[in-house]
Amino acid sequence: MNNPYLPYPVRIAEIRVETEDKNLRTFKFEFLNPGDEEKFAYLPGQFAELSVPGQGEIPIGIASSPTEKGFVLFTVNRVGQVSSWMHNMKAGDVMGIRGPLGHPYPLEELRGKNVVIIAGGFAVTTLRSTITWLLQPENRPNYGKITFIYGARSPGLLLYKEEWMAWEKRDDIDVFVTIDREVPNWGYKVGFVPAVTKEVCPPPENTAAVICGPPVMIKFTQPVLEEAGYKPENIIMSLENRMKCGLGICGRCNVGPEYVCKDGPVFTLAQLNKLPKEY
Amino acid sequence: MSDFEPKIVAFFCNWCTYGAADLAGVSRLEYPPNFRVVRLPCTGRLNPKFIMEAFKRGADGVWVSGCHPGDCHYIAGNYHARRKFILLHQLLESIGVEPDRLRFSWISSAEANKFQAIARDVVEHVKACGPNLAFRKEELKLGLAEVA
Amino acid sequence: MPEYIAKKSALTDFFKALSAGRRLLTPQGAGDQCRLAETAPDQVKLDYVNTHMSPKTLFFPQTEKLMAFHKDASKPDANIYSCAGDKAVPTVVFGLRPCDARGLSVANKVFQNDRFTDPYWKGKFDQTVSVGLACAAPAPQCFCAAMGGSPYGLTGLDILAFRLEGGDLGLKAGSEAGEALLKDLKLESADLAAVFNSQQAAAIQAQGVAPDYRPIDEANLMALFQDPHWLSTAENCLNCGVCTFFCPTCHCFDIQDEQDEKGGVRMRNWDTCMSWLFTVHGTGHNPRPSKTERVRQRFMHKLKYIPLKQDGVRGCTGCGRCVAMCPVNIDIRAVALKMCQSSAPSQA
Amino acid sequence: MPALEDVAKKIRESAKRLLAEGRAEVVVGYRRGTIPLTTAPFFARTAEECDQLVWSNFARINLANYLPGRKKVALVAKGCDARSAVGQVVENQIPRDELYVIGVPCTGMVDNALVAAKEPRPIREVVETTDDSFTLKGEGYSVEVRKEEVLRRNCRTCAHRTPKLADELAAPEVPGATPDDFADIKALASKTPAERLAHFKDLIKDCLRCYACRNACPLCYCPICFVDETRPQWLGKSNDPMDTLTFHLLRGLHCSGRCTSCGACETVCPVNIKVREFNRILELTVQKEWQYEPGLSWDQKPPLTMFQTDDAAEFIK
Repeated sequence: MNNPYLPYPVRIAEIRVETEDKNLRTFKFEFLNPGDEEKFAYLPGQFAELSVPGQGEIPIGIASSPTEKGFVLFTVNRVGQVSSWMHNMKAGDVMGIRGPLGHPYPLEELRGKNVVIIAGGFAVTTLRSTITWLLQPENRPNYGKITFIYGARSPGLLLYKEEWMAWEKRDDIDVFVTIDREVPNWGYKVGFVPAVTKEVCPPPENTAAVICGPPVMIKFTQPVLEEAGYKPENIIMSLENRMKCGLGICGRCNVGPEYVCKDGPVFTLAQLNKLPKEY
Repeated sequence: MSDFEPKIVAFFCNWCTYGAADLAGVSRLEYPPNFRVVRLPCTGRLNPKFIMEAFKRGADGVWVSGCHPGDCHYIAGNYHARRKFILLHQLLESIGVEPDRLRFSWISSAEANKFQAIARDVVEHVKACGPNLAFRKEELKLGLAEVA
Repeated sequence: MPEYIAKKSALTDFFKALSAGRRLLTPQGAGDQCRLAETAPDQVKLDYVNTHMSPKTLFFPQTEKLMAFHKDASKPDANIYSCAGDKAVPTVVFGLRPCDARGLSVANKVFQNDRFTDPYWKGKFDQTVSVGLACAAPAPQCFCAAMGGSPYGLTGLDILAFRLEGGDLGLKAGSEAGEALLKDLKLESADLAAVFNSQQAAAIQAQGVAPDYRPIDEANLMALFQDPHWLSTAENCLNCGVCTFFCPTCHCFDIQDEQDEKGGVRMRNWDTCMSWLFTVHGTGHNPRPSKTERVRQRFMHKLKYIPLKQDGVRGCTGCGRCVAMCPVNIDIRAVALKMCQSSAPSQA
Repeated sequence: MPALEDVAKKIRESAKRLLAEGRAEVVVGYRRGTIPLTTAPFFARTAEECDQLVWSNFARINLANYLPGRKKVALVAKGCDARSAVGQVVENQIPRDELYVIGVPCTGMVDNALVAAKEPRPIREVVETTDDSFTLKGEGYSVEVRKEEVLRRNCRTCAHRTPKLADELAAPEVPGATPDDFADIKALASKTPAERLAHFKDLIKDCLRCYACRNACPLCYCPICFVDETRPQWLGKSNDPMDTLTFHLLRGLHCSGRCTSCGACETVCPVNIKVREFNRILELTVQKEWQYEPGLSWDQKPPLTMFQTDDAAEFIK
């Protein structure tokens, strides 16, 4: 019987320090067993449990896109026991990943629409996956205008610099990267994400917004979008809660009757408006 | 049990016993190597859960040593510690931990000879108790056939 | 389907046949020592109230190993988890109370949900034949009928036994597997429908007038959630979690790794929504920071969230354990009534 | 033998008066339970709510547990509970002037396990009018039980049944019982260490680690209990006997010199573990070493917050 608790063994192929405070590292994993990569078939927005033997598991959004073959990427913030342990691991070490878990962003339903993607801080991980996926030649024609708004406190806290700099050069995506306060030699925007959103977000007609960020950013960006005329059905968010099983069984991540792990983590604002704010 | 070499976790105050161990070493006073030393700023820092953790993870003995009463670097740390030790000592003895598994001593940084003597004594007594099989966590049952 | 009779004089033979090729578990011991234990066919008791703990322990023990790894670096699979769960043993459990059987069927839909199947639960669940014993006389804390069940209910059971005058056991199938098994046992068949129905009616009546909790089913989720009564409902709660540990439908668990020099195991242990630690984020943010939210979570889960997810079936089966065990007498019946009032249209 | 209803009347009168005078904003007392043999902690904030306050032979929970952090609170307290409340004032969990103690001299509370042992038939109703006996009723039976036969262990040896430091008493003073002689604890010395360890492991073998004992204890008010600490995590969460034993030992140590033997921990234990065994070992030591009993004065310092330069500890060489 398929055991959804059992992680696929993976080898750390590469570790990249993402931020200047060194609290975020991106882990590139390669599957040890042939066939596991195919079994781990995922879509942008899904997450996985990263498993360190003897230490435990942590639920982390998948940062790579399924169109990137041969590896999967996860960006891990140093917070607790497992993530701190992972920050001391090296390329070549063996651990496990379990998933994919949760539902992806509803990219199928967004076909034909404009998409505005709003990210704050290190919550950009699954949005990196989304943009990478959208920009694939086989996918890009299926979508309208794509706008990417990404903010962090300072330049050193922005993830995936190479990627977003490359996206910026393209003409099939509008990229707006912002930091909270002006610093010398900063060639991009300055200001909080809600303010930048107000300034650059496209009209709501035939457009959906995907937001991922810290609670305070979401709290102030959501009204901006609603004022701009976005309907709650077209505002898509990804929630986080403490999780263990990831399978909708162990009981802790529920928001009302919905389990963030199994029924989420992706919800529309319309769905969330009907649920308790227990996240 | 003659070849049984106990594992003993030693909690030493930085200002006295830890120095005494150092001095004993420098003075080439031989003492048994069965200790894993945890250096504390003061025995007052010793939370009983540290001792429990040592036993839980399979230590055969625990040795706590600090400054003589009145000599605390922090004036009263070891006086407070002493009251804790009185209770802990009584509690563990009452619930059935062999008294020889848990040792307390006062050794100043000058007392290298006392350190050597007590270190030998602690090991001897823990050896006499034999391995700690009862006051520790159960061994994990992996259930993997290939692991002996 | 006809019913069957196991004669008083041949009960031992019945239990012997029932447990052929399986271990037989039945309630043994009295009062708070009453628990499911392996039983010889001639030692089955019929005069107990109910087991102290709920029978979820059968499929979901308090601590359960999920997988293990070794640290022998000379082997290629060092530090890689592999499945090491205990093998499920073919079992027949006799003497489940209908409330508990119904509870197991609720939990079963969580462990085998719309997306995932828990192999540890399923392994044991599938290997077990569930035989219930109907409750002719309810205990003081019983309220299964009020929660939509019956002391003679068949939900979650392969077979339900009920006592007949003179000491014989009436047997009624609750599932196809149960029906097949009863046929195999070559018992005398009989039409006991009338006896069954009158016994059931008397047993339900003995529980007293059942309050009507349907307003909760009809109420708006957020109206129930936001009602101010939760503050006073939770005020005396100790947040101990006894209710959750004893509940037949509570299924929450924690996953923990432990290791030593040779290897490590990943296990799951019962957890409780009453615990502060249950929901706290790595950042320190806690979506359910005080006991008020945690108490609300438990009752909303039982009486609103589970019904929403399981076609109206409540997560409380009226076994009464939490009522009997709560140190501060938080009575789910009283809480349910408060929820009914909070959902009244005048206040919604 | 004061009638329970008379005591309840006094409690209600006091509660109403304190609320009316503004001396208290909430009165923490007991109400009737929804099932036999129980009461429930109850928080009265209006005169109307005060009418639900009762006194009973089943008022076991120590309500001082609800004090930390509260303001303007009146507490219905037995001897042991009042001592816990005093301890909380001493330990700065509640300022003295925010607390008003309605003391109830107590002749002990009932151990339901002993009742169940005496009367295994289902009990549908309990009738209690006085504090020395009560009547159990069930299907076709009615039996009277004398309370002293089913008292909790801690109540049988309670020397401080009258809450002497209460602001007022709701019933006449009662004499204390003969104090605990700790005979069983002292007798442990005649057993071998292996026998003692086996005894204590057996004692806690059914422990579910629900921590009801901790949560019911008025001494356990740490914002984060050591069992919930995660970095490092001091206790495994499985049912390993050593983890369970560690919990009970450390809980005992944390309560040493502060425990008033209110018995709340044993009362709430869902599997009837005599968890006070660990506390009693330490209680005996505290009494022997430092002649200290907690909760008997407003300005007494707990023994573990102080020391004597000549504290005797022969075992430290």
